[in-house]
Amino acid sequence: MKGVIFSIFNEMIEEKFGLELWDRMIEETKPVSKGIYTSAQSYHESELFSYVGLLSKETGISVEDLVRTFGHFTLIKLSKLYPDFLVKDFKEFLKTIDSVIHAEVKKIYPDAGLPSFTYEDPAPNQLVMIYKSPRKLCHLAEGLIAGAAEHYQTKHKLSQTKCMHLNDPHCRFELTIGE
Amino acid sequence: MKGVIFSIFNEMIEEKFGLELWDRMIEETKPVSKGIYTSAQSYHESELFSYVGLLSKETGISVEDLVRTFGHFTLIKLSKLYPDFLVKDFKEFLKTIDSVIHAEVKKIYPDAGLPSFTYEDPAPNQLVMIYKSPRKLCHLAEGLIAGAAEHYQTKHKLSQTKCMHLNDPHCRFELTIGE
Amino acid sequence: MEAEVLSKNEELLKRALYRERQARFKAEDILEKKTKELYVVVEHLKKQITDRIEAEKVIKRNQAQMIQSEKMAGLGQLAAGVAHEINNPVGFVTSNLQTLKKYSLSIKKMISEYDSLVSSVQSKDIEKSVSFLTELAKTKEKEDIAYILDDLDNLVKESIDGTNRVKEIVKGLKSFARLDEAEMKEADINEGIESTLKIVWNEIKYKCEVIKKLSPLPMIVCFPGQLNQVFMNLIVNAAQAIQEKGTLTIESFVEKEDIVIRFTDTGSGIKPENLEKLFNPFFTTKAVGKGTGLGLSVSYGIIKKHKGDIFVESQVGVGTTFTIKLPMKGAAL
Amino acid sequence: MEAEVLSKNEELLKRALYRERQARFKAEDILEKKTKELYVVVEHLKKQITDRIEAEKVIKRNQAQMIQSEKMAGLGQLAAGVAHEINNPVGFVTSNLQTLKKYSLSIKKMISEYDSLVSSVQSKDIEKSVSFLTELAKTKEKEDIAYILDDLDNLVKESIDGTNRVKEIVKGLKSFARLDEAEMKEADINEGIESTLKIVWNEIKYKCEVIKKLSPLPMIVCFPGQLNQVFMNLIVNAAQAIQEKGTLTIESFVEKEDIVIRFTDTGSGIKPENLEKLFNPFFTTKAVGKGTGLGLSVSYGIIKKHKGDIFVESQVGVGTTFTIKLPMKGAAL
Repeated sequence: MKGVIFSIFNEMIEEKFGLELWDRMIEETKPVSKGIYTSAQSYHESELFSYVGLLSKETGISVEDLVRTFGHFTLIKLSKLYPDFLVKDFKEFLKTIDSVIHAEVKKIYPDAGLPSFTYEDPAPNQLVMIYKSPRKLCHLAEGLIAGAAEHYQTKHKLSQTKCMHLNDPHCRFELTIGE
Repeated sequence: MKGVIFSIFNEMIEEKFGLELWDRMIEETKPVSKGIYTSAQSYHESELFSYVGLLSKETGISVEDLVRTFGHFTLIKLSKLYPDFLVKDFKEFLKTIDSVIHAEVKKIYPDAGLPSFTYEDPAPNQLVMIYKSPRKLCHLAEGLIAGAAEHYQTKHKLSQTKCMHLNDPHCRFELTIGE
Repeated sequence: MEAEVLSKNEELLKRALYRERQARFKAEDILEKKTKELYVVVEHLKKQITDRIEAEKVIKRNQAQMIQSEKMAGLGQLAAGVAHEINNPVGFVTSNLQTLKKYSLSIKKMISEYDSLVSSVQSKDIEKSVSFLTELAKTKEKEDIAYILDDLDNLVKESIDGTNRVKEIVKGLKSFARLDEAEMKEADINEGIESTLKIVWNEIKYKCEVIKKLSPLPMIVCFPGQLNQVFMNLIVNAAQAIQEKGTLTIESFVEKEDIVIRFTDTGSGIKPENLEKLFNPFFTTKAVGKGTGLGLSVSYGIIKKHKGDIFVESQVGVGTTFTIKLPMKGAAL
Repeated sequence: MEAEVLSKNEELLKRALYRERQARFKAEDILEKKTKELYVVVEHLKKQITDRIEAEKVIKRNQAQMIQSEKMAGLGQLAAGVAHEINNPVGFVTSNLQTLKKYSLSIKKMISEYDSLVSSVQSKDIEKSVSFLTELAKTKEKEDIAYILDDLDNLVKESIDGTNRVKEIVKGLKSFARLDEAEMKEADINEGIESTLKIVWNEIKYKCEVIKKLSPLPMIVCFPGQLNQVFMNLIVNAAQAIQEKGTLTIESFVEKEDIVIRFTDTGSGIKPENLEKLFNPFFTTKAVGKGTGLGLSVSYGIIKKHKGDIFVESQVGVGTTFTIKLPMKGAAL
């Protein structure tokens, strides 16, 4: 998993819970990276899962909700780091993730293990996103989508009709965009 | 001037005088960089000169001596970062600076403004290094040479017979190596 | 307590600072390594480019040389072939003419003696006339007039045959010279095969018996000289493929919309792994200097230019068949 | 106070942490930008390489075509030239032979009549013999025997001349065929000039009068066929440079260590700006399709291979002189 995700996670924990918790998370989960993250590298996703597990225990918030929140936070952060990728509207943006954004990431980090998205576009105010990743981080994706919706100040409804956690071959997000 | 020099300077100040002085130096000299240095970039050498000027005032140590000390410190640091460049002996090492080390630096940072060294090799235990740089940092070079001598545990005597600060076209170091 | 808390915070911050600094070092280190690595890649690619540029220069230089040597080889072959073909008939025609020159002398001598006889008869001097007869018979015997008169027609006929053979060769050359023509013409493919055979006959006659099965064909619009060149390549290749003695069967017929020309030899055959490379430029299995490997690729180009097709089937030890299909509707080339 | 100090330390650490993090972001950012930039450079270089590979394929394809067309042009030229040269003598020899065939008949008829006379003389029947004379004189008159006997030698002699001319051409072809020879030989340059002139005569005779000033030369070790090719190029070029009618002077002589051969034409001359490009491969001032511009570069190569030199001097409107110098000490080629 790309270092930038960990770097943002670090920032989120510091911002929302304070440096003490972040320090303790590293102390307690003993990650291989020793909590030293740079976007220049990739790290094992288990480090993130450990942090989130600990955080869930400490806060009583479910792992899914935490991951979703982190996705939301991540998108807002990334939108500041890479404003050029924020194309004209919410739906367009979501459709560029696979073909444009991930393609660009691949140019810089050819070994990046990225999820794949395929799309169905049944109506102007609808979009189906099919998510596949061995990491099964559909809640992160959901949070990212929510973050994007906030960035574009666009209302959306998302229902996940398939989920890899339920042994489906992929996760399926059906979005209705607007009121 | 390459960021790695500033990064090492930062470390030296923290190590030898504490974080407080480093913080104050940035506060007082107001560098364009805001004291944020990475080896990936170059910064104006005037930032270094300002720090050293302030340090001289605070400590009563001459700028020349401070720069020399910094050179010494820098070489020890660099020797840990880039052990491969530390070839078999002191003299050999000095002779590779221009043709090998700076050539390699140029590959990675083609815009690096590096000094030039030319050499005279009058006897096995002697070496003449002719230093040219618009930055006129002969004292830094002297410190670096001293640092290298320490690394190789080699005694040397250095006399500078020409100096750009004395309006010579270059600085000339005449070294006698060994007892 | 307050102090303790603050002190703890300080510890936290120091650890965070340490991590952050290590992360920066890591990022910087990766940057250097990657930059170095890419520097090497870029240098390598640049070298590849300059190497190619060099190689291209060599190709161009070699090109001139190759053209030269191909041209020379072709000219030499043609000149030698023609010289050989003409040499023989011209030789015996000349020799016949030399003989005729002698015969002419003998005949004149004979006739002058006959005329002497005539004079004596005219003067009605029968004794003298009779005595001439002995003389006459002697001369007739000596000059072998009977043989001369018998041989005369043979010589002339043989010589005419000889000059006709030379004329045929000249005709073949003229037809072959149409190679050079840049314009398309109506032409009879069979005629092209025949005239090409004449040109290369000298080169193949010792190795192959040629069996011609040429059906009448409609005229087609084509570059006849270029097609002759294709035929020549295939015929000469076939002869070269034959080790000692063999057969080359040349067929032509109409099939649907196409004229089909087929060259089947009983030569050594082509290995399957070479079969697919056969039409590649510069592919050759011949010894260095024996062929530039252009013949078949050029043939392929010519046939494609005529919107036709050329195929090869071969079995090692059995022989090879080249099949050419040319659309009769000449195609707007 | 203690708390205050600690709090100050905490501030310092926070600022240091902030700077460190910013430095890391900067390093990471530069890494991304540089990686992206290098990605573009690498892609660009890779594209350059694939483009070159494509271009090389095209060059190779064109090469095959160029070789083909050069070869064809050369073969066509030679074939047409030879056909033309041979056609004429063979034509009149054949016609003479046809005449001889008729003469033979007349002569036989005449002789058979003479023989009738002989028979009657033999039987001593003077009356009958005399009466044969009238018959004989009539036949002699009718068959124009006097003319035939007179013409016979002419015809034969003329025919022999004709076949000799063909033989000369064959000899020229054989000499020309040595083009193909890969080995060096002792050769007489003058002989090469003469045989080359024979080959190209048909092409140049209407345009130039050829003045030969060939001094006796020592034999030199060379590739005679290749030198003939050079001579051919220069002679044909000279003829092409002449607009309507002009002169080509060919000189050969020994000068110091070299054999010098000089071709001077009264053609249109070469512009100074073209003069220096003249020996470049593919340089031509001829119309497209008229020449590949290889002749002179190939000639240059051949002369250089012989350790010799070739120069050109020219004046527009006056003419052009090509001078070849070949070292007599054949040089270890």
